[in-house]
Amino acid sequence: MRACGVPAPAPAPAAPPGVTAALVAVLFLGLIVTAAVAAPPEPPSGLVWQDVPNDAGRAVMLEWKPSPADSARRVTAYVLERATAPGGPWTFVDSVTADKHEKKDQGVRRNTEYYYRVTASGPDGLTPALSVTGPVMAKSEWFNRTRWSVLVAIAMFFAFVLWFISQAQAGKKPFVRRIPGIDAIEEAVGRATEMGRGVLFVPGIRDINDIQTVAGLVILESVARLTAKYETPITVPVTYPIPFTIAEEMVKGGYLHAGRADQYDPNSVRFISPEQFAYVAAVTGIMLRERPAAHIFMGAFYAESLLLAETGFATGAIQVAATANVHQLPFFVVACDYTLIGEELYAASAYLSGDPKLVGSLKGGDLLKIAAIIVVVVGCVLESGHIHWLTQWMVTQ
Amino acid sequence: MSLATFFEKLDRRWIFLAMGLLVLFPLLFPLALPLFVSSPVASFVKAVDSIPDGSKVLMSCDYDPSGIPEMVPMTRTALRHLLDKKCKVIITVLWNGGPGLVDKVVRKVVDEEYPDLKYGVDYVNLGYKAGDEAVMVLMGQGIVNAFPKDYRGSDTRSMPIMRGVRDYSSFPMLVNISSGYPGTKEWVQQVQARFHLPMVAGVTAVSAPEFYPYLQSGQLLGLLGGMAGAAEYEKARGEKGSATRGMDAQSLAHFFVAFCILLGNVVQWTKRRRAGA
Amino acid sequence: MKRELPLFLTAVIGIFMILSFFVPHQLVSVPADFLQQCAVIMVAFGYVLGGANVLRVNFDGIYKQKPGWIYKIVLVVALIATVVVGAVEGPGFLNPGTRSKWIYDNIYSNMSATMFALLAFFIASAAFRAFRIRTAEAGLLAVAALIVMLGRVPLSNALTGWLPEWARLQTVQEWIMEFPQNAAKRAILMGAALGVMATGLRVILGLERSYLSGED
Amino acid sequence: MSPAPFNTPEGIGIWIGALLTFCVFSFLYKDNPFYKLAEHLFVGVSAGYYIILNWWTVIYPNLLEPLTKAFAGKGVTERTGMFAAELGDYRGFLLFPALLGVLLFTRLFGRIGWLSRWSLAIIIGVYAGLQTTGFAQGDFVAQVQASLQPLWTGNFLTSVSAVIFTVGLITSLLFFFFSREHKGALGVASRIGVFFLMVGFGAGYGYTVMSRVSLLIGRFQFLLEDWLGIVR
Repeated sequence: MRACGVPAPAPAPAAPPGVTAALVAVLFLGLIVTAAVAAPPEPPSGLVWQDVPNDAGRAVMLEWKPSPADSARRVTAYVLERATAPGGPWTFVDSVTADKHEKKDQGVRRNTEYYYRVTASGPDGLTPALSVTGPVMAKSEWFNRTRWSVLVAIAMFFAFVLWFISQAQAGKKPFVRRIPGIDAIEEAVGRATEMGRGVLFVPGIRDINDIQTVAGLVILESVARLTAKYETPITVPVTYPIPFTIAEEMVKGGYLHAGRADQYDPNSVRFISPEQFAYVAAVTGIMLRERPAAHIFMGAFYAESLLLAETGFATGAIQVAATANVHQLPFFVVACDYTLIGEELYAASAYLSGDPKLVGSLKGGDLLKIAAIIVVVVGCVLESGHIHWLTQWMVTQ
Repeated sequence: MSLATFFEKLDRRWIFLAMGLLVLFPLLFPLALPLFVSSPVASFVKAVDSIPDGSKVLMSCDYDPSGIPEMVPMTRTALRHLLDKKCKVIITVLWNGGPGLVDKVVRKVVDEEYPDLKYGVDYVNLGYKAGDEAVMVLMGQGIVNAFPKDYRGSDTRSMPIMRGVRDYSSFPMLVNISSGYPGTKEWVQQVQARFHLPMVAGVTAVSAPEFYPYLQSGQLLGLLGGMAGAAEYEKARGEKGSATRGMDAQSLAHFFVAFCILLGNVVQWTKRRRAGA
Repeated sequence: MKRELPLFLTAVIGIFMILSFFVPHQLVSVPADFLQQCAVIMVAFGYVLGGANVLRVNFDGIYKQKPGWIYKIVLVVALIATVVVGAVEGPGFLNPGTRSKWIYDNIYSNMSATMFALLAFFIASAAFRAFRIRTAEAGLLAVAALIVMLGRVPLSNALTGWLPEWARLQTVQEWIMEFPQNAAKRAILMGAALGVMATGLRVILGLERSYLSGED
Repeated sequence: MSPAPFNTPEGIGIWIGALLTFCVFSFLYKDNPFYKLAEHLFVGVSAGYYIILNWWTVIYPNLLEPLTKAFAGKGVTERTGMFAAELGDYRGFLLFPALLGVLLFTRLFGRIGWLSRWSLAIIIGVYAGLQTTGFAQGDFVAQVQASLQPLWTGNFLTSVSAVIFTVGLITSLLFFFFSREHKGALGVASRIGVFFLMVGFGAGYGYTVMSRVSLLIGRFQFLLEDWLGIVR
């Protein structure tokens, strides 16, 4: 805290010991009595200022020591005034109740000089300020120092992801474990083939801007390869136009990969409607009429997940579901034979497609999770030993 | 036909009927079961009480008519809580479907219970703005820059209540009532830490569990979860609103769903054991 | 040229917005503020485009007499009526007493509220018909669901009110919400955050081309 | 309290609202023309309402009015000049979002649809930047920071709860770890993680039931109080 400006004259009465102590006490009593009656409260002292850090130079923090009269309840408020010259015209900034001894003035313009003074006002009137503080200047800063931890997290994450993407593009495919959900999908398609019935694939109800829909459509390509190989009919009802066109490309690509381009049925991918309940009515209609033996739900689902899973369960079909919408997972977990939980949807799409950017993001995320676990373990140990610097460092303002 | 197959063949429309009756009955003949205020609701009340009386408070109501039964009681009780503290309330609505509903609720509370308050002096409804996170950060550099006009189409810069309101630093707290995107999560991510604005939130029950981590970390100072949270808030404020009246029906409905889960599984076990035997 | 420049523009703006989080200086914060004002305006245009798209798709449906085209006529008439009435009534079109407010209060508001009310019925039938406890995980989910579901409503106090404080359904439910559930949800939050950050990075580097579909 | 009257606009409105409510409830019995009619009416009204709402509350006050003032050289602050912009008062520069907003409509006409990519580029760039920093701070760093808690507080119960919380957090995170097979210690950890996740989903299920039932309660309250006026 920098303190500069005109020093306030502080009276220092000499006090010889013993005899005069009683006199001083009487005088002091008299003072209190008279002060209580007439004199306005003494002014506060030691006004210091500090440019509020991490901002665009728009605020200054001012602090002062309370006036001696404050403890005697004779001060109701401190009035803060500002001027652009030491003696210049004073403009009112704000008044603060007696118990507070600091004020953040947020109306300053950056890089301009100001002078401040604070006066104590009470029931007996207002005392002119003794000390004037200035020149005060608020500066704009280039970096918010409290956000270091966020910068480190983002920089680390971007570095990991980019490194893994370049690894994957250079042919050295990073290892991604085969999650059991993928076996469940293959088993479901296999069962549908044995029973000679079709497969229903629902890529979620959102448009292409939701990354869950993108992941669902990537998985659709691999499922289409399986249905092509097993010559099992596949039905893909879709809600929005763009996912509809991409779903068609995915199913065609699947049949192409399996070497059965001729078997591709153009109306296996059907555009239904973006309206949630109209879409659900149509899909449950397909479940009940065409009775596919396997239902695969991969993508963004909301309140309608309950209706789809329940009707599907009633038809006895084997159901595999995946969504990153946490509030819908409970319904899928209890109603479906297998459910990929949250991020497993992205892991499945990365594993099946081997796409460098998907695998890179996944592996980068893994490393940052390990980093987070280490920080939590170290942090908890430090906190248990009442050492708080790590916790403080991570607090962002 | 054994009991198990009877239940299995049961047409689900009977279950619909049972649920309908169980919800309708307590609305006609209230059971008035006692409520207990849980800790997230108690911290919500404590946080709003800590707002200095007479200060200007930002209240963002981000929901639409699909959230009426949970969000409207919270909005009413929170608004009364702030107006009793002589706070000046500035309302924003970031959901497309919300402005008409929020204005009706606010107008009804103020006209019937605080007739002496003047619009534009003691409270203002800034209405809707598109842009979700973008408009939240835009308000960080100037509330009137983001909302040049209010809900009623009049200019906000000339309103007495908006004098002295620059950006989030003008508010001691944000009271956010929201039922999805954009809502509490976006306010916490874009505004709470970045603009140092303490925050309390009232949310729908389906999204409440997701916000407990924010409550534990202190990003939220208080949380109302669904109709139960609204009813407990009404009880803490000594009111008896639509949320409290609905809680009896919640009790019966919840026990009925629990009964369905158990019955469904008992039917399943008996069928499997008979098939196995 | 049609694809590379927009991708480059996205990269520049994305990096600039990340920068504006860390740099309070006005040379960064004022342009960022302007970009946010542009985003607000363009998202509003996006909604108007969405409405126009609904109009076009349904006109097409009526013109080609697709199944259920009669309902599409109702849709188109309702859309145009709402827009015309709102345009006539000016900026204060949602003030009390206007026709737009009447449409909003009675048609839009009621329908929007009722649409989701159906789910209460389906949740009960799904609980009965599709809530199968076949694995240990589903069993644990069921136990937690029952405790939280019953502990959250007043009837639980009537049932377990006689037990000591710590054993009551309400307190057990609060402990579950505050510790095990909180830990799981926090892990999911952090995982989702990494997913969004990865998508943000891919968008900024122009690797995410999904929004560029359509003719080249 | 009497049922809603027939003569006042509000009364008629409530009767129509009740009628539409029953049309939607008819979906419970089976999908039928009444439900389809009500649903298409709803989609039409909401699409129209979104258009006119975004026009009067965003495009008009945030774009058109400042632009017309800017052409006259005026703006919010007393400085004159069409491009004399400063924070929050962008005057002539608003031509830029105006043009890009209009370009969005080229998506309706297939051939020149690619022009809309410029608007999409900016929208996606702004939101990618905002969400990346928002999630990084609010949902990652702040969550890790809040998980740093003493594992041994004075009281036994809070210490056990803190240990359970930390173990739950770490094992749930390890469940979403895809770079190594889940065998051995990692396998055990991820199995424990699944149990914590299942408790989380159970709590989610319980709360979702309350939300869905609340909506039904809200509808019955509308029918009983506003429409029939039986209960008050």
